[in-house]
Amino acid sequence: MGQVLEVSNIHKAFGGIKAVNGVSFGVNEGEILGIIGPNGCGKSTLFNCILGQLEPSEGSVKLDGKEVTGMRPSELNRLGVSRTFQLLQVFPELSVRENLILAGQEHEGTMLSRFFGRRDAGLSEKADKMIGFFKLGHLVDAKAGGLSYGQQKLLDAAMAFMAGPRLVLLDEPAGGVNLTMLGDLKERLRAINAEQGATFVVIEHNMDFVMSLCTRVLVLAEGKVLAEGSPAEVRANPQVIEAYLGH
Amino acid sequence: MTAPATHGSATPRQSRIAALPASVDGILVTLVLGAVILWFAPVGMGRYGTYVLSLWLVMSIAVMGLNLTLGYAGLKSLAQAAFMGLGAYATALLTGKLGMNWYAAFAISGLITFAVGLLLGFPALRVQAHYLAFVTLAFSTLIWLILRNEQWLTGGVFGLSNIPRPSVFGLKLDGALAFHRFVVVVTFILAIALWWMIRSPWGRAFMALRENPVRAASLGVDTRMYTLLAFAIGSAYAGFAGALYAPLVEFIDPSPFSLSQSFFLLLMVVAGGSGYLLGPFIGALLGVVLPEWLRVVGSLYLIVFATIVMLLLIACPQGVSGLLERGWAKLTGKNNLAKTGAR
Amino acid sequence: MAEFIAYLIAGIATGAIYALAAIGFTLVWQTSQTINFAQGEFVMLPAVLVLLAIKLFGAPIWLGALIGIAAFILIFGAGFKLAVVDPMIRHGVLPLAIATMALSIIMKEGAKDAFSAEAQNFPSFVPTETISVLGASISLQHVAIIIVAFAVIGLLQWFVGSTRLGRQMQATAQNPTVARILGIPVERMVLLTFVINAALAVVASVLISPIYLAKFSNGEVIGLFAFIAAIVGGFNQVRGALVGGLLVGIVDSLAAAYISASYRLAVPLILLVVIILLKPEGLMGRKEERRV
Amino acid sequence: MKMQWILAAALGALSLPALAQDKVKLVDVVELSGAGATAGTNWKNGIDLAVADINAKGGILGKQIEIVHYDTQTNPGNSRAAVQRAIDEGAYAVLGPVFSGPIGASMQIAQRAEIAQLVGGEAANLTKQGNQYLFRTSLSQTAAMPKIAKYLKDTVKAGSVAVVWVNNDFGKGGRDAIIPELEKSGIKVAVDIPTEQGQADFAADAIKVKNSNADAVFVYLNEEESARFLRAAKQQGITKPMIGETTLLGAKVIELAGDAANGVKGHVGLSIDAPIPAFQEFGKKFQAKYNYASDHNGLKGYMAVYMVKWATEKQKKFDKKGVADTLRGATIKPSDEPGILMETTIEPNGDLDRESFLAEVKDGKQVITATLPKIKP
Repeated sequence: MGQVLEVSNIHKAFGGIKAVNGVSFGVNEGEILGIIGPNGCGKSTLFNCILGQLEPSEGSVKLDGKEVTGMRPSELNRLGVSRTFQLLQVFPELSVRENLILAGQEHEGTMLSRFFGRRDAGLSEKADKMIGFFKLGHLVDAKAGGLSYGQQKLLDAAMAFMAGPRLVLLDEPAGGVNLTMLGDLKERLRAINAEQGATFVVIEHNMDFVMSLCTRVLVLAEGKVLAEGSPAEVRANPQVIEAYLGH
Repeated sequence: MTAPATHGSATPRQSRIAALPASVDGILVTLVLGAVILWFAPVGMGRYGTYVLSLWLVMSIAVMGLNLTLGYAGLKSLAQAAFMGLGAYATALLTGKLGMNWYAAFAISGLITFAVGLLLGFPALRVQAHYLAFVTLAFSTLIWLILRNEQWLTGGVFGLSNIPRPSVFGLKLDGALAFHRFVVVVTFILAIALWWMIRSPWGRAFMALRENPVRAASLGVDTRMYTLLAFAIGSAYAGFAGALYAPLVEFIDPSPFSLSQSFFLLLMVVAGGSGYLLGPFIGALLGVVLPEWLRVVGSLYLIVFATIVMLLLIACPQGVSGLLERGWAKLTGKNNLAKTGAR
Repeated sequence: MAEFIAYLIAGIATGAIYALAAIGFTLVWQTSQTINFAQGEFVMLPAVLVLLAIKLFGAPIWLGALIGIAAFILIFGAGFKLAVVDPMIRHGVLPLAIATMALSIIMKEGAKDAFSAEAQNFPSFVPTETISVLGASISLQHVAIIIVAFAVIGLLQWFVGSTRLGRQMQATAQNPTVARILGIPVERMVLLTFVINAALAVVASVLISPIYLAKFSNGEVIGLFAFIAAIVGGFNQVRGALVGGLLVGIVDSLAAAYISASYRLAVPLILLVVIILLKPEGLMGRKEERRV
Repeated sequence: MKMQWILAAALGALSLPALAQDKVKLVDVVELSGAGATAGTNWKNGIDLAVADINAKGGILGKQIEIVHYDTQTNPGNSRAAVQRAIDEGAYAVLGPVFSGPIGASMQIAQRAEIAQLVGGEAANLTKQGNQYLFRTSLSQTAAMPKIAKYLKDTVKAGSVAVVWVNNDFGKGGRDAIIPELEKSGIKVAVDIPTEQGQADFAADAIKVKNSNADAVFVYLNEEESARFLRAAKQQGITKPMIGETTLLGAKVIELAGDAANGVKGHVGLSIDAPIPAFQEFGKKFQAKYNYASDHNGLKGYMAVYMVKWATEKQKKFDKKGVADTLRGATIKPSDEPGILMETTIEPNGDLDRESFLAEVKDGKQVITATLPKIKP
């Protein structure tokens, strides 16, 4: 049980506005860590800094003790770090299966083998399994752009798991998803966590979702860590109540 | 056309890409059949018809390249004709002045345009979206100026003449028909290579680049590599087209490689159907052969041509390929294609 | 010094024309994401239509001008928007851009066939005299171009900034969705920008044709330079288009003078590349949100 | 499959119709769009005028002329297609193109088919490639430039000259031909200014010329650009003599440049203002039919048709190859063929030799001041 991810003292400013102001935390292997906080507290910016989408102004990110700060998203992904986005991010003109194959194809072989090798990079079966796992089996040949919002959300999550990542960062997975689907999603995430031992970091607004899914919760406010602990501890923390209800 | 699968489709929502495993064969069959037909087509057609067919195929190669960069990878390039010029001048100089074998010159033309494409691709990584179009616009004009001004090398405004034609196994290809068949073979090989590439994981990565580069990167797709590759390979196809254009016309000057010609190639991609494998052939047919047919209407032929293109795009912004796909869907009753305005 | 001033004035005069064309260009881009590749032809055509009206109807100059200009604004302002832009607007930037390319061929060839392949004199509203400033000969025509162009641009700025209609138009340009929520008639505002674009083209055409002569092919160069000016200045800013137009005009004039004339065309383009690499959104432009 | 259907249609439409037997078919391949459109349109109109005249008088050896015009779009690839088409259609002779790029791309086709090609190009290199089927319709620049250099030296008495030229094959060819001639005559080139084809704004160039303080300005631009340059030069107050070739002194330039054209001098190869009644009559007919004044390209096109007519009547049969054989080395006199307008000798390499003129623009009219003899009288 070592630390998979170690984030220390991340700062990020946009033209004078400090979005993230010295955040440090660690993620243990197999854990589901929730990050919550009011709007504009810097959650998504933090994610983007960790994942190389943005370059942090200061601070470092370590994966398994190795420095990965400022590494490009594609490289990080191939090291086993996967993510979903807050807004929908599927490839609308590709079919559901193609979306999933794409999510896995860059993890095996070389550029050459990807050119000369099989069209599906040998991933069709795995993709179909993943589709079945996320209950999208009946839509396997449909264009992703034609799916409902909730279905796209599931596809988005499925893509993040396609390559069997060690660490998955989910940015508001529950946003805009209806209740039935939400149950499905939670159940799927738990299953993957249990079966594959994947580690999760989840940003979420939906408190019930976070509290029932996560093993540990981190609270951000104004770019800083406000509190940390088990869901129950956090729920009881007066500072957190202040931050959420105070304004 | 990229006919959607006619069988084995369990779901009503049938997408073009999803139908690939079935339609791939359709495209391959069409390419093979097309090559066979074009091999025999010019018999009894006269040298003019033969020449126009060859010109069509040569332009198709350049359009294919642009279709890769623009249609599949979503990179807007306004320098395709300039790359074609680089290939044409390289081939003309190497074979005409240095007496080099055409095949070597062909390879070198491809390499040069590939390398220049790579170099020019770097700003494309730095700047986004339509700014690549602006950089290539400047590049295109600069190349044209160099071709025109550096007379010691390029013959300047007077051009280069007496460009030799290649030979096959010691057989000279000076005749129109022989050279046409040579062009058919080269075009076929290049089309098959592109067909293969598009259906390989590369093709999927290119399309991912077009639809959502940020998401693609987060899924391990090396967007930098694929962007450069798409642009460089697309440019190399223009170089190959140029390497055939020079011996086909046996004369080159800067005019067919100007900025307006790059625009015209763009027009062919879009009018033919960008992002469809056979789109470039239709686009080049529109751009090269249609004006020749329209000569019957006399001096108004360019207006008629442009009106046809404009009306086509107003009626179907996906070009002829999109129109045919739509027609096919209607014909087979599958008119509930999932429509997205993603591009 | 006298020499430099002469180059400068000549550059500003042509730059003012590029600015007029570039401003229209950015206006229709902002409100409807239309890249109008026929912009140069838009500047070419009004002069030709005026001469055509005079020739066809034997009308006096003022009447011919009125007929030609009215016809142009109607067809290429409102008509263009309704017949070409509207059906294609939902399908992305590229098909529409290609359609305008086809339109430019139609306009060019149409002007050639209906009018003449030859250049024709276009009446000038100022005398072709010169005045001497600090030893440099300055053409009154150039001075008039600069004054009128700036007056028109000032008027436009006033309209956009200080009238209700103008502010509604600006809101539409900046964010059509929000504008619609605010109850602004977005469709009508977009149409208005197309009409303004056509009107600016008319002004540019009338100003420049006495010097350039009226000819079907004049749009090619103007279109390219207007495009460059729009990019240099910032594709999404009216102010940017003004700065870009003037800058490109001056740079072009000075390049012809002090740098190899056969590579004259390269200089504005190198300027363009440098600006794109250093400041991709253009000199005065604001960053456009990246699609994430 | 749809592709096959399309291909079948494509192939069918590219096959050519059988040609009519009772007519003689001439094909004009010329720049009707693109950069060469203005020159090409004049050329085309000149040809149409000649064809109408000839047909009205019974045609060539009793056969009516059928004329077809194909646009090159000023593009080599298209020019080659068009000339190939002309030959496949059984053209008796090919007229055009006018620009040397399109000529260069198509001349081998006519040569291989052994058909006479009468072109409007003036660039020096065209006739240096040993093509036996290529014929000019005007003086080559190599013939015209020595006359101008001599004029600059003896008449204008210029010690230095500013050279302004258009950067296309016509202008570059002329510039490359005049510079050595100037050097030979001991005249300094004060400034050497290339301008763009179709350039509209000549202010910067005029300022540059003015600052060079040359004794004279040699202007080698196409007609419209000449007019724009003259206007810009006048605005900059340039008072030095403007010397040029046919394209600087044409009626079109005078019409467009107005006052600014007054005082311009130079050498004229073909001109509707030449002191020869046949030229002036052509000018009137052209004006009446097309409602504008022809430039020298109109004259060239007109004469091209008559060169074909003369050769055919000379050989008394319709022999394609014979046209070229007959034309080569021939001298055509207006007394034999009035349509040739003035005595013309065709050199074995396809160059022409003719009388030419020195002219000057006075009060908005071109005035011929001297007639220069043929190079080999």
